[in-house]
Amino acid sequence: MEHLIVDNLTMEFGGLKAVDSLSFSVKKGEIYGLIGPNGAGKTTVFNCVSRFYNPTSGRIIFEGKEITKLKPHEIIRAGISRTFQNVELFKHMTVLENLLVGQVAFTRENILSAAFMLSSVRKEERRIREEAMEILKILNIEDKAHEYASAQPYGIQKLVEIGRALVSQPRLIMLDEPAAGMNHSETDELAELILKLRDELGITILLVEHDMSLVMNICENICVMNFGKKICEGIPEKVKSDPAVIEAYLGGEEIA
Amino acid sequence: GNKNNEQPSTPASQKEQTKKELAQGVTDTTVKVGTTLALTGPVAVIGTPMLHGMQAYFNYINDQGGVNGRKIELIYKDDQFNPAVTVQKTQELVEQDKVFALVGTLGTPGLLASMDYIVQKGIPDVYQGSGSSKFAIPFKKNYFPVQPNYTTEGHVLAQYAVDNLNAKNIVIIYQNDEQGTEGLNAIKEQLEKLGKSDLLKAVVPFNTTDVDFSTPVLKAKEANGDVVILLGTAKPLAGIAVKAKEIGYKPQFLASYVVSDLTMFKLAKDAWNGAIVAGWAYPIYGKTENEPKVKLFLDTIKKYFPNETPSGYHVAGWIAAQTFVEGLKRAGDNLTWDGFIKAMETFKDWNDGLAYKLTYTETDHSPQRAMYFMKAIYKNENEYTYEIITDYIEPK
Amino acid sequence: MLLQQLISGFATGGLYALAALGLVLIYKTSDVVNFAQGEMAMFSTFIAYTTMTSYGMSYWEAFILALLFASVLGFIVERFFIRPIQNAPVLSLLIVTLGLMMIVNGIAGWAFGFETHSFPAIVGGELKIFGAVISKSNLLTLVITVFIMGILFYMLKYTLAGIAIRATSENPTIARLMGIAVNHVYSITWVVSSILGAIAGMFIAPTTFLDVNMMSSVLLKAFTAAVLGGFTTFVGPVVGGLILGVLENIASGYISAQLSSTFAFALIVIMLWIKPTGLVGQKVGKKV
Amino acid sequence: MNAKKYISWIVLILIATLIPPILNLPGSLQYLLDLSLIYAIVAIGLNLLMGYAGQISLGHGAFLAVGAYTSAYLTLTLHVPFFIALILSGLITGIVGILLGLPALKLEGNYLAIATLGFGVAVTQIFAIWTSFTGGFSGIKPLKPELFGFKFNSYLSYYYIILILTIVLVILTWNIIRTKVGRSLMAMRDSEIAAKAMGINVSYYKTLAFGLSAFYTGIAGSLYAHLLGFMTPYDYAFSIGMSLNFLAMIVIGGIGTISGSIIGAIIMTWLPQITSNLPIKSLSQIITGAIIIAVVIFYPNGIAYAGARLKDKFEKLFAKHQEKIVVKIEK
Amino acid sequence: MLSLIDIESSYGYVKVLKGITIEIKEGDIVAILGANGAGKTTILRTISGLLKPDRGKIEFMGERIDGKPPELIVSKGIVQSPEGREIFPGLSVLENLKIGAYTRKDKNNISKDLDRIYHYFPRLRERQNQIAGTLSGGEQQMLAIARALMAKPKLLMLDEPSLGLAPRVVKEIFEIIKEINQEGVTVLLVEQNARQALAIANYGYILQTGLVVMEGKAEDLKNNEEVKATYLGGKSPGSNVN
Ligand SMILES: Nc1ncnc2c1ncn2[C@@H]1O[C@H](COP(=O)(O)OP(=O)(O)OP(=O)(O)O)[C@@H](O)[C@H]1O
Ligand SMILES: Nc1ncnc2c1ncn2[C@@H]1O[C@H](COP(=O)(O)OP(=O)(O)OP(=O)(O)O)[C@@H](O)[C@H]1O
Ligand SMILES: CC(C)C[C@H](N)C(=O)O
Ligand SMILES: [Mg+2]
Ligand SMILES: [Mg+2]
Repeated sequence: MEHLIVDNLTMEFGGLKAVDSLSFSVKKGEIYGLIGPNGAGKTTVFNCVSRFYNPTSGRIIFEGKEITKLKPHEIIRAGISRTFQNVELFKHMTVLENLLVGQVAFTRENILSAAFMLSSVRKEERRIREEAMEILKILNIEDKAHEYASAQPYGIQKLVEIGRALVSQPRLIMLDEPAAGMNHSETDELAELILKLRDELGITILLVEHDMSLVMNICENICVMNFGKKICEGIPEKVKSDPAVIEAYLGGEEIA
Repeated sequence: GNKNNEQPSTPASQKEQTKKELAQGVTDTTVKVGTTLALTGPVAVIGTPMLHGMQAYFNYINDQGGVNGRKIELIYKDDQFNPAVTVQKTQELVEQDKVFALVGTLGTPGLLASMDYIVQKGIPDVYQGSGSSKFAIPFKKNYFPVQPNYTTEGHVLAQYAVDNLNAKNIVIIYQNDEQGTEGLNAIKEQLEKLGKSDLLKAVVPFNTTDVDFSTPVLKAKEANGDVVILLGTAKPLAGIAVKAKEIGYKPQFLASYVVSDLTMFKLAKDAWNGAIVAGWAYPIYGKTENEPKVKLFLDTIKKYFPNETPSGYHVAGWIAAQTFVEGLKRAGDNLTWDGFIKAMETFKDWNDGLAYKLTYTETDHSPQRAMYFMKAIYKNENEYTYEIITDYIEPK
Repeated sequence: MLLQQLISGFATGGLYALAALGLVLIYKTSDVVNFAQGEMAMFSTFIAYTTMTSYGMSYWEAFILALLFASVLGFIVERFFIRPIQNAPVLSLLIVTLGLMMIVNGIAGWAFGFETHSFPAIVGGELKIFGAVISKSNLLTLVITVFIMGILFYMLKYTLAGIAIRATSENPTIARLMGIAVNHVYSITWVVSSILGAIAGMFIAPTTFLDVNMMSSVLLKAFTAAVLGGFTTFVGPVVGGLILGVLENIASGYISAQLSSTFAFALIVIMLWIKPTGLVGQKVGKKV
Repeated sequence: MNAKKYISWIVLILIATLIPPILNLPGSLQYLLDLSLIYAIVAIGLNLLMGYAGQISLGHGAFLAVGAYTSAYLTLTLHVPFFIALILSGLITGIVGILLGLPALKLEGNYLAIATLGFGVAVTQIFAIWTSFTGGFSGIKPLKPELFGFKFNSYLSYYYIILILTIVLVILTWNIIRTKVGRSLMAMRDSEIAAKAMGINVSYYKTLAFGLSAFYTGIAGSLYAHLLGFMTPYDYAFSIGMSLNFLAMIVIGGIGTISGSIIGAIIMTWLPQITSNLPIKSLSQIITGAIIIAVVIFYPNGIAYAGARLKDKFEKLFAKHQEKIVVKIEK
Repeated sequence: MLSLIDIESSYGYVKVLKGITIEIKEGDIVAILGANGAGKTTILRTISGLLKPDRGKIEFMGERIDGKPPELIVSKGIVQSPEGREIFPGLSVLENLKIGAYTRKDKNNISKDLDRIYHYFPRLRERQNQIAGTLSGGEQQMLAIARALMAKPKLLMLDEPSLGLAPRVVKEIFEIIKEINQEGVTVLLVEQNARQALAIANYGYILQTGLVVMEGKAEDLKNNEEVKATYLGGKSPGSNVN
């Protein structure tokens, strides 16, 4: 079953075609890799799906519904959540508060009920706090809950971003270079985490990453982009040995 | 003798029985008076010289031993032209500093904001540096306004333009604030009364924050104004005169008493030459310069504030102080609020000071209504003066 | 009448623009809108005035002296008031300049009094253009403004020092890692913009007259002009200043004099709505 | 909010309630106290907008004017009872705030500052000529409030109205900022992009922030009108200068803190008045300016953080000590 | 060439470096490895002068530099490519590169070096007039490294240069580092990609929560079991790539 379909997507900046008639699709419950050289257009694809960019042409379909016309803040309610390549945390908020923001679209409290702290609000607050703490536990950073997000080392910030994306209980999560800045053992833990998200929570994962050990290990299917176009698609084995991919992206003999 | 005793804050009428007692702020050797004015911010331009005018006169009196052996102590508070502060400072003066009277306060909005309080307290309030007519009407027992209000002035200006200048096309350029709008309405009112409303060809407002005055000048010119009445403060009016000269437009300017001092010459230079300006206080320029009461003023200012050019605002402060001192003299030892008010109400065409013929009765504290006109004569940067061209005129 | 209003609008706009250039220069390096800019300009202008009237100096001697004074003032302000809190939030810096404004204004009132004075123009007289009149002094202001704008524009865009200034404003920490002595950069920009302010003050004073409050409304207009044109360029304030000057005149001439600023601002908001970063400003879209 | 914080707030409220009658403050000081609490309400509103939502406003003086004149008009012309007029003033000002929030959807930083500045100028200009509503330059005299026949004539009795309102508004604010709305505002402030990705409708929250902030200021405006009892359109409290003053309040008090708003309002209201009785005329202005600068230099994040900083220093001393031990063991 | 002796540094009251001693010989490539938050970046910031050490001393070519301002330290020839693509987003690519050469005295050679940089990173030449903030993440990273190279430093400090770069470019980057080193530039390298780092380094330090827990020749570290397990990725799940 196709969960996300990117159909003939094109995104131009001035004269530059950052994404060029790109099509691919992700199945439900799949871990799908999107790789390619720097500047190939991967982040741009993410930005189109999460609606920060208005694609020049093409369609994006999620769970059978076209989402190309939605507003950025409506995407999370559609069931898609994401992280950012250059960490975008809420700097002056604690780690826990960062996670709570991920719940904003799903809580029913409004300004009046909150101002008067109705018991429904209190109950809801307690619930989302517990849920967020659960997630921090899964990420193994619950001890950081009350520290400021900006004071965390890069790797932890990346985890917090994942946590924030998770609290909205997305059905598809898009991770933009989650392993950047992590060493091997940390990357391994991340791999386990991603697998767990898929296996235990049933979340579909769209992954952009330059760490080939991670990509090749956990992705079922991979799409390789270059200059905005798809140059290869398939299972890791296929991609890894594709001469075009080696030439444009992996470069020579040894990988990773 | 009585010491500086607590004055219960009851309305003035209830203080009959305290006749022999002294009101707050009075001892055998001193009388404390208070004032609020803007000493910082944009209106400090007016507040500072006005305060200095008062200080000069009180210093002069104190140097002579004071009034009945009492020296006058002036407590001033900077209200920054902010009514919320005026209200607070006024109370501070009345309740903490326990002044005997308020003298020479400045700034229409602040004075109106504190008016209810002052009326309720009953403390004497001599001279309000404001052209609003609200201090006199309706009647308030403890208020003694001195300078003519803008309504009176407007009437006189209109009449003068029609009768003496034979205006064909009158244009009013007015400052968009309390002063300008009250004056404007008064001029319109008087023209109507004279049956000459058709002479008024245009009314053009400007804002105090304006930098460029070409629009009002051009509009006046477009309306073919031969007499242009200017209502506002010195800086913008000078700007208007300069602009008019620049574009070669030479109407007869007729300006409010607010700019009746030499500042205009310093700013507008020859562009001010020939302008006619209203005055209400005794003229201090030209022929009168050597008259004793003018000389006293000029010399005293020079003595205490040698770096300042005596201006209309100094005159205003001087008059405020003079008027108060005269009341004090007349009250003698009967220095209760009531006693002072009674003394003030004996003024009848009092003309010894720089104010013209002040009269207060038991039922009417309206300031004097007569004004005169003078003409600006500018020869060069160092030689300029006003020449008095009319007697005091009262509006019909 | 319309032509005269346009011309006068340009003349006034030139004053706004000149006052705005220094504002923009500081903003470009330290992200601070210097509220004290106008007061510093006023103070320097008073120095010129006092040396002329009390010490009998010539216009040019006084002019130079005022510029010298301005550079010292700019240096002191940066060194002792701005630098200690370089790393504070921008809003805090803004408030420091607000405090400075009060201090400089207060000292000026104390030192120079509150009287209004006339201030001589470099050149006297008027010029006629198709029947409309512009004072030579105002025309000269326009020329000087455009000239200074050109220099600043060139400096910042094309010289290494200019690039260093921009780099400092984007990220002072990283700029230091590139070997840029950011403190010098700050000092220099404050000195230069204080000098620009003094020049503006001495060109504006003949029109608005000189007193301790001469700059308060001019500075507000200058700020508006800079924003209208685009706060991030030097062409912006000039374009914005001229438009604002004309807009005000047209609004007060043909719509309502009482509401002239209201209409001028309404139009500005509409223009900004269409182009949110000012008419000639550009925005660097944040990329994620 | 932890227990310690609760207790300190309660102690504060007690002090605020009891001090005036115990000290038997003279009228002028009681009045200043009233005024500073009114400004504190504005500061809380402004802080919600600037400190929490990250949107600048130089138009709060104008909001104060809208609230003040609305209340005056409702009570004087339409004879609406004060307490209803108070709420309505807040609501109507809030609606005006939402309108001003619209430009904020597209503008930021200085550009937004100018839009709000323009609003400030426009409101006073419009009010000056809209005499049927405002009385123009002749001014208007709002009456002292009345409830069940009791007239709040004295500054002390009026103080309690203001105090209760302040407390209520502080509680509401506190509730708002620590729940969904507050988090959304802060998220939007820290990263608009991430906020959008997390499903926050940024346009909605920006306008909401303006509306909310204006609501507070409208309430304060109503209180101001009836405290002063007289106003004209060019009243300083409605001016750009005052808007800047409000800004200074929240910055020296502490951006993004409720207590800071109150501290800042009190300092900025009392300081110039305390220093104004000094002999040299502009000295008070110079001192006020200097103190503002000193506060910012010593507490760049505002006085509300002063306590936190002291604690920091203490902990640093302590921490150093601790670290050394650790290092020794490890070596 | 550079030595850190018993350096302690902190942020606020949090002590991050707890007595670091590091020695870098002229002409070497020295690698610092360590987990997230170990303090690697903090070491570089301390050397650059952005952080003043609480204790200890830093000597560069026989001269004490601790406590000196960053701009002075840079002018002595220590240049850093900071972590996390800290380019000047509003400047163009070319302007960023020019700023890199800000302290250089030999302005005449700059255009030659620019050519060389463009040769290393052809993408930057293509985009030289693009506003740097709109570059892709990897392109920004290349720019950050290129900018540091433009300074022609004596000691080049790279903070995670491979971050976010495509595998092929990573290889190229390490080639470039080697090449530059052979031209006489000493390199201090902070890397998560420990395998690559140790492949080109002569010497390495392993950092743990602010302390050096191990140091030695790169060869030795590569073969150390502990290092292998943590930093070289001994046991990826279902590893079939390594
Ligand atoms: N807003 C923009 N304006 C101009 N060019 C842009 C913009 N955003 C992206 N680009 C360009 O589009 C291309 C694709 O960028 P994108 O960020 O999608 O690359 P990427 O595949 O994510 O690369 P990396 O692996 O380096 O992160 C790049 O060359 C970039 O310079
Ligand atoms: N600005 C800061 N304020 C407070 N603490 C900080 C700050 N920067 C870093 N830290 C803390 O200092 C410690 C060391 O950080 P540092 O950035 O040096 O680590 P690192 O080894 O470079 O990690 P990474 O591999 O994630 O880049 C971390 O615990 C971090 O939380
Ligand atoms: C003192 C007076 C001459 C001042 C003037 N009437 C004014 O209110 O502005
Ligand atoms: Mg990317
Ligand atoms: Mg690091």
